[in-house]
Amino acid sequence: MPILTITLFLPLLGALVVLFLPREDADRIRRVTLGFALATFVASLLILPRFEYGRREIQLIEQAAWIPAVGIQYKVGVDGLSLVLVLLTTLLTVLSVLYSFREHHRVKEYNLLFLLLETGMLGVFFALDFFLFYVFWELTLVPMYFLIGIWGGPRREYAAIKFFLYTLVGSLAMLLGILLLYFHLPAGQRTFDVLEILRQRPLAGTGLLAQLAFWGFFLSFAIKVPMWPFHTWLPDAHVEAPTAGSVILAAILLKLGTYGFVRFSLPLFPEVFHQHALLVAGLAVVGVIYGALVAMAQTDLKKLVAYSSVNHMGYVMLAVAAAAYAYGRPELADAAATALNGATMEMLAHGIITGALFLVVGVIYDDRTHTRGVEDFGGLWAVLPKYGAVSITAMFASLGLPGLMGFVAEFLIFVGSFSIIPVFTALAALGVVITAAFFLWTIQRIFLGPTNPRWAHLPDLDRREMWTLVPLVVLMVVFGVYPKPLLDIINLTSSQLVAMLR
Amino acid sequence: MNAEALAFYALAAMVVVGGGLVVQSRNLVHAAVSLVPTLLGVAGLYVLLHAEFVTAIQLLIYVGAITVLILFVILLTEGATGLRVPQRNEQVPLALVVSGALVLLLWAVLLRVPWGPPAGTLPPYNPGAVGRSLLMPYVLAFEVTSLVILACLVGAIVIARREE
Amino acid sequence: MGVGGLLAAVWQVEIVRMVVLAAVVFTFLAVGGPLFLVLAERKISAWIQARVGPKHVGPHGLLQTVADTLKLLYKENILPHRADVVLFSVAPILVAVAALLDWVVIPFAPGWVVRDLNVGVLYFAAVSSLTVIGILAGGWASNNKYSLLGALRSAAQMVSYELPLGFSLILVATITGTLSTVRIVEAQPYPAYLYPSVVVAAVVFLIAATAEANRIPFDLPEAEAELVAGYFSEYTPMRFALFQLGEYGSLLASSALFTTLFLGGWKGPFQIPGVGPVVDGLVWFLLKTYAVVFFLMWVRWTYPRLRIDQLLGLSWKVLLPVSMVNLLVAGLLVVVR
Amino acid sequence: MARLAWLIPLFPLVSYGVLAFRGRSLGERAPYVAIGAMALSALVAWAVFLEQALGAEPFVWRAAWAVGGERVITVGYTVDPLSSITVAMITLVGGLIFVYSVGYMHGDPYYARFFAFLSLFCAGMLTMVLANSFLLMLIGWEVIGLCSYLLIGFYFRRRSANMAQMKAFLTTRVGDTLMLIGIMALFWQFGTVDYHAVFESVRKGAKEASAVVRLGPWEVPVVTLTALLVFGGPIGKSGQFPLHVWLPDAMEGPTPVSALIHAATLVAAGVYLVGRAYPLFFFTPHHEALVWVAWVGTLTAVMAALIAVAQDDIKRILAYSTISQLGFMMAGLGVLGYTAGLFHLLTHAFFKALLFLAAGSVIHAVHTNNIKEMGGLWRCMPVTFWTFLAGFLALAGVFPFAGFWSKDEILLEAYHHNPAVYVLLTAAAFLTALYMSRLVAYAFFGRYRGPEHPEPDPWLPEDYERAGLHPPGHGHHHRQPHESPPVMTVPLVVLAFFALVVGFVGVPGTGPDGGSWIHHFLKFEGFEEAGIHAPSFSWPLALRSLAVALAGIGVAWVVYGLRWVRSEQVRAWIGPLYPFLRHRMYIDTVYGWVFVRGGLALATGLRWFDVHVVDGLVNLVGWVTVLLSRLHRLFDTYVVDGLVNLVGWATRGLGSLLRPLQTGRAYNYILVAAAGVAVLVLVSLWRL
Amino acid sequence: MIGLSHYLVLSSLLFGLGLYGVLTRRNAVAILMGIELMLNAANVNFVAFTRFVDPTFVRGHVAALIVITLAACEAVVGLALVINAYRHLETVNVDQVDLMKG
Repeated sequence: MPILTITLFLPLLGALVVLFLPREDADRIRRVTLGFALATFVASLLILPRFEYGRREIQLIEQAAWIPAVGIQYKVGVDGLSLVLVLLTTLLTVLSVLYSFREHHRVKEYNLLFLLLETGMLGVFFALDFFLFYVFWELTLVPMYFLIGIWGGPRREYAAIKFFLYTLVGSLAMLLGILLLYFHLPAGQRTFDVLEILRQRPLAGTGLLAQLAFWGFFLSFAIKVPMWPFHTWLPDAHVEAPTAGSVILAAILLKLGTYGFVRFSLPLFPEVFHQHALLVAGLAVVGVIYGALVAMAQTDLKKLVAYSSVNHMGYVMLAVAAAAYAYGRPELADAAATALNGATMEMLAHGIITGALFLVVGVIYDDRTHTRGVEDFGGLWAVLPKYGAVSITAMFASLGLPGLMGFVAEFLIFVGSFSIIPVFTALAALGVVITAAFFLWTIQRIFLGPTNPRWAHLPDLDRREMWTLVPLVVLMVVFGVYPKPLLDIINLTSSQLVAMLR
Repeated sequence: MNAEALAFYALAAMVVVGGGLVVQSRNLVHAAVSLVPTLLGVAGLYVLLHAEFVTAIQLLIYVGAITVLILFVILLTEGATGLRVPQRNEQVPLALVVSGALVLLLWAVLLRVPWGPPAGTLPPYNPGAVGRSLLMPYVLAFEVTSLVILACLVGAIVIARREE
Repeated sequence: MGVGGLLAAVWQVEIVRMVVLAAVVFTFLAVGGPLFLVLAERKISAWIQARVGPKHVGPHGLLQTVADTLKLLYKENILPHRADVVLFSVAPILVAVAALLDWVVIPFAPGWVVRDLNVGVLYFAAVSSLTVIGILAGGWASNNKYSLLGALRSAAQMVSYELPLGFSLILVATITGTLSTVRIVEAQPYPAYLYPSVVVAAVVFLIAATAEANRIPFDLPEAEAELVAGYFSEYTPMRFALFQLGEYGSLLASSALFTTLFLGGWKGPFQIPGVGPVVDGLVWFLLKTYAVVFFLMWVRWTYPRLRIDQLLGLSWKVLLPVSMVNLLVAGLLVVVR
Repeated sequence: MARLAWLIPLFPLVSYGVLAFRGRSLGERAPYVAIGAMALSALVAWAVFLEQALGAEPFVWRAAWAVGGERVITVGYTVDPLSSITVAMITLVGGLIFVYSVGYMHGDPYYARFFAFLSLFCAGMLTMVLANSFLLMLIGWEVIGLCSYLLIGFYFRRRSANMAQMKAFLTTRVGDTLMLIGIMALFWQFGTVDYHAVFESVRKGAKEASAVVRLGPWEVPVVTLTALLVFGGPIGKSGQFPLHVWLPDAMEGPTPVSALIHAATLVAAGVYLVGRAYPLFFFTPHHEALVWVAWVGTLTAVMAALIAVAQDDIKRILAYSTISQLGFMMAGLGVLGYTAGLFHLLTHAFFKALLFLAAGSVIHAVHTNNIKEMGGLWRCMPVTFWTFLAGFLALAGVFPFAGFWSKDEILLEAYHHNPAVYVLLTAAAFLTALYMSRLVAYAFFGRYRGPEHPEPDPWLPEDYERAGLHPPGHGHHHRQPHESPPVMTVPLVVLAFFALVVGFVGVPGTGPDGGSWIHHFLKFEGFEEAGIHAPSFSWPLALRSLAVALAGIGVAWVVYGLRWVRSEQVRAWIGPLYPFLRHRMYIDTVYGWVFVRGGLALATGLRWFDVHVVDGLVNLVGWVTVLLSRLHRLFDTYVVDGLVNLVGWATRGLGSLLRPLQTGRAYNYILVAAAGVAVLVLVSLWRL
Repeated sequence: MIGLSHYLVLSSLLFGLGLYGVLTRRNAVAILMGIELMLNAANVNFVAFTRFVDPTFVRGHVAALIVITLAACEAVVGLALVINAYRHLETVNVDQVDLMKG
């Protein structure tokens, strides 16, 4: 039973079904979309029993010839890293679809794009063929562009175009990298198969070419992560994107970049990455500190959360850089593995937490107050106790309060990378303080203090909003308290990667 | 000068004179009617050339149908009454030169071309041969022609029909 | 093959023979026939209308037509004002000649045929179409709008009836496998199974022939009530006589052709004892032809006149499709048998 | 019994769960859930403590929590003398404070939420104490930090409370981060976060020469650096010198909170951690880390004592006194007085909680914190007065009370190991006695002055409606202050009793081998190995410290009680020192400017930088391309287009030349065609 | 004896006449007549060839027949056009029908 292919193409099927539903019947469209999103989620859950927890390499491989002449094939597989991210994707898509039940503007296209986006994202995580990977990578761009472009805020065109072009430029660089790899395979067995390329590592000794390919991949993933100098598209995209859109954008699309680094850059160009590991680590730390500080100075809540994403993704990149730097020194293998575990965990944690944060912002912005200025609120905790509790938990998880998921990830990253790049990690750790500062300041301005008379009569969370937020909070606490099951899966891949790096 | 030569020259004269009338005559009806002797002359030539079937068809279609049709159209489009307008346009001299040159050149070319030995006696004429060859080797031409006829038929009716 | 076959050897002899025969046929038939026919017409019509025809001139009025002709010759040839002289005079000649040329092909008796053209029947159709030009030229030349209208109508009528006529001829040709009239007569009587299509063809031929000859019920062109005398209303006696000659000539020729094609030409049901094959053939041929003529005249004086659109409609919408189908059926029958 | 130790933190956690979700509906009955849970965990705690006291073996339980490559990060709990006695203390004091809070917080709209956070705090504190892995300790550590943040800002309507709670959390957060880095360093060196594993490897490592890390000018051994980093946490949490600024402001929270958190437990966590991780500090090359600890402690003690003298707010004075006492404990630990420091920790918890609760009942009565607006309360609030007096005497270190024994132990250790510290600590003890008696003089003796502007009610009317209560009536505070209800006074009495009794544990001779029982119970194994044996109790030293305390009280009595010397004159003598002390040595303001405003300025600067420079770069690229395209357009229209137009114009010209050819008359064309044919025939003819 | 050349000369003469007619005539119908002449010239050639060059297969006759048929069609359509032109443009003179002037 090709469970992977089913999970991958179920949303697409859903999109097709939605296509045929009449436009006016908004409710039916929403229910069908939710149905398919749930089906995909269940399908992704079904992967778990089939997943052999002992094996480290990529498993459950399903493949079929696509364009044999050029060596392109439809090959999908999953391992610790991608399985976890897939589960995250399907879960968050279900929640976003559930959240966007209140969207009334062009409902059909909206849901259609969402399902398309989900297929794109799943495709990226499943793909084991560079060509397929690239196709899905680009596929995720288009729906997102429309989601921002059509349902976005006032400056949506600018943001959508900037987002699209920026990422596109990056992905072109990546394409260059892929082609370099492809053409360096011995003439006979030219293929886009990722496993094959990973095994042969065609650009191993080729100096300049390897550098070129590495920087090609780096540019594409760095823009996506986003790392420090390439991040300016994120705040605009988030501010203008509709709530559900920015949830997916923050929770999943940013992970494509980091996933790319871990899946492709690390194993493919270990020596080159090792050379530039310190530079990447530097950028990561700047990202952390810079993100936190700029977030502190924000007045728009969504931009604040966007910059917090830059901050968190900085941690992930720190861990990846550490793992890269540990190349060639076996004694640091465990530390590198811990760092990678931390990185993946942070991807998950950030996905869930920032997803919740954006939903939190959406809840007060979309229906209730239509303003995101942090100063405009005050004393909401008294007015909205349930909402207050949920968002404060999410914010505390985001600043890395132990007992919640954020801390686990950060702790692993710090512990792992400290042994490899102590100075950078120490600096990054200081970032935690600044993160705490701006989040607390936000909580204080929004929830505490005298109640702003304008919001005295806001309705608290309704059932639907509870259904979108509570699962995330529960996950934060559960994986915060006892992350072992999750870490076991992730550890498979990290140790596999680290072993490969030796 | 045997009878055949005599007949040929008579018919030739008839054709040429008729043609000249058709081309020259100021009165359109005259031109149309003088077309008849020309065609009859040509029919006669066919008889000399032992092509009875073609003669009959020439008579039936050319003389019987086309000339009648031309006459009809002349009468319908008061071509006949519009005699006041000079029938010839401004490029007469030029036309004369060109057609004259063409005739001379044709003569020169046709006469110089070695057409091969003239056939001896002719086998007894039999219209069936024409019919058979129309339907055997040249059936395609036959079918195409029938198609053209159909098209012209419909076309003419559509064009000429008076819109209600 | 008879006398014609022997003489065919020498080309020139052939022409001489043809000329002699032509002379005989023309003098006898071209003149005698119509004259007699005019009288017969007036006698029959009178008889139908229960009155006595012309009986003062000659025994029982037999010489009436001769008297008329002599009268016509004396009359002065009036030329309408600003009429087109050339055309005005040529037109009647054309019509008369066309009518006479029909007879070249008709076999009176075995061996008695002016020229056994192997495209005989087709030649007949071709020649009969010449008269149209004559009528048109005449109508136009007399510079009178009634005559012009009359000419146009008759031309239209004759043209549209040529088609059904042609088809019935083709039918006969397909059945007998040859166009030459002589061989057609020899091929008769047709095999029994073909009779239905032959009968239909015969009927169509008859209707088309009467229309060709502008006879009632198709004599609209010169319908007295409406268009005075049709295209020859302006014509004075001499040219009028030629037109009459043409008209009755073509009537006689059509009925002669009818007999050759359908009634078995010179073949009688029984051999007339005591006379040679030629005379026998001739007698039967004449009997049949005049029977047909009588039939046509009988039709003329009984049926009312058809309106012009009914007239043309009949041809295009009825006769043509019927004859086409008939031809198809006949073709099939021939092929199948 | 030790096996059930994990129940201790579980009960308060469960009560937090119940209160958090069902709090509102419980209404009045909410506190009983919390008190019940606390009682249960106290029961288990004391059972465990007694079992340990009777010499049970320490019990350790471990479980894998996370995995990194081959290394396993474990969590678990351990029951040994130190943890059991601390747990016992916490549950007891916590329980009493819970009871007290019922009275104090009565009628508060967020009644249930208050007890929920208190229970969560206790759960966190107990987890932190019982933890046997740095990680679990860190989790407990942060949870109590969170609770202190939530509780300080309990009156979230007040702006000052909001600022205080943020300040508290951030300052402790700085400390926590340093500790986190320390733990990271531990993991780097020893590959594990488990206490026993770490201490074993530290003990072994102490033998060889440890690696050295260059830190700018100094050569710092790694182990010391790690220890100091870990010590960063306690500095933040226990309010030691650089990071103490948050504690005085933490008084914004309700008094039971201050009592529980900012006296007994949370602040004690720092000292407890140093105690728990003592091998880490001890096995550094010639105990460098401990010297640092000692000096930080001493410095804090003296500084805090000085500032306390110049404060007027009763809770602020007590806060600074707590900082000072914590300084004492750190100093004690620093001067190899492992048992002394921890003993003082335990005793201090009791009498400081007592003092805070008493102060609470005073405030509850007079609705003001300013001691200058009180006075003469000893008559109308006898129980509060006598219990406060007991606490005061214990704190000052007067003979029979607990403070005397534990403070004396510290001074004894200091005297033996670090005379400079001894001198400073004695001065601090003198100052402690001074400001405490000043407080007692102002608050309880003299005339009742009554507050001009009473504390405004922290809650808005809407909060009351939302909680279904009617806002408290005004005007009841003009009457004479009256004694607090029994539910508040009973815990005071119990605590007073303990303040008296708990000291006897340290009396020499109570322990099995002549020394005090506490020395026998709380001893650090490492000392025997290193040949350090605790000095026996010396009476002359004890008497000297008693004299110092009495001197302090005497001086205060002279200045404030009998007013022989006006306090204004004293203020004149010390001149500029007074405002310096009054404004908390301007430390807060310095931090305010440097960190808060500095941080904000940096942030806004970076935001400007981000928007204009980085984004500017992107937009610049966009702008440049637009410019280029405009240039291109110009070039294109005039040059390229020019050419095209030229071509266009030419064709038109040529076209117009040939136009007449197109006469429209068909026959012209046929003529031309015919001429063409003629030419062709001519050609063919010519070629033939 | 009449040879092929006689016929060729005659037909080209007739063709020239027809061409001249087409080129000079102003009336559309006259032009049609000119075209008929030219076609007849062609037919004469065909039949002459059959007679003199290749009598066995009556190709010339077939060609002549087809040309005649097509001439008929062409005449029909031409005249239909003329009638239509006459009805719309009120004139049949070719030089006045110059809508397609450049």
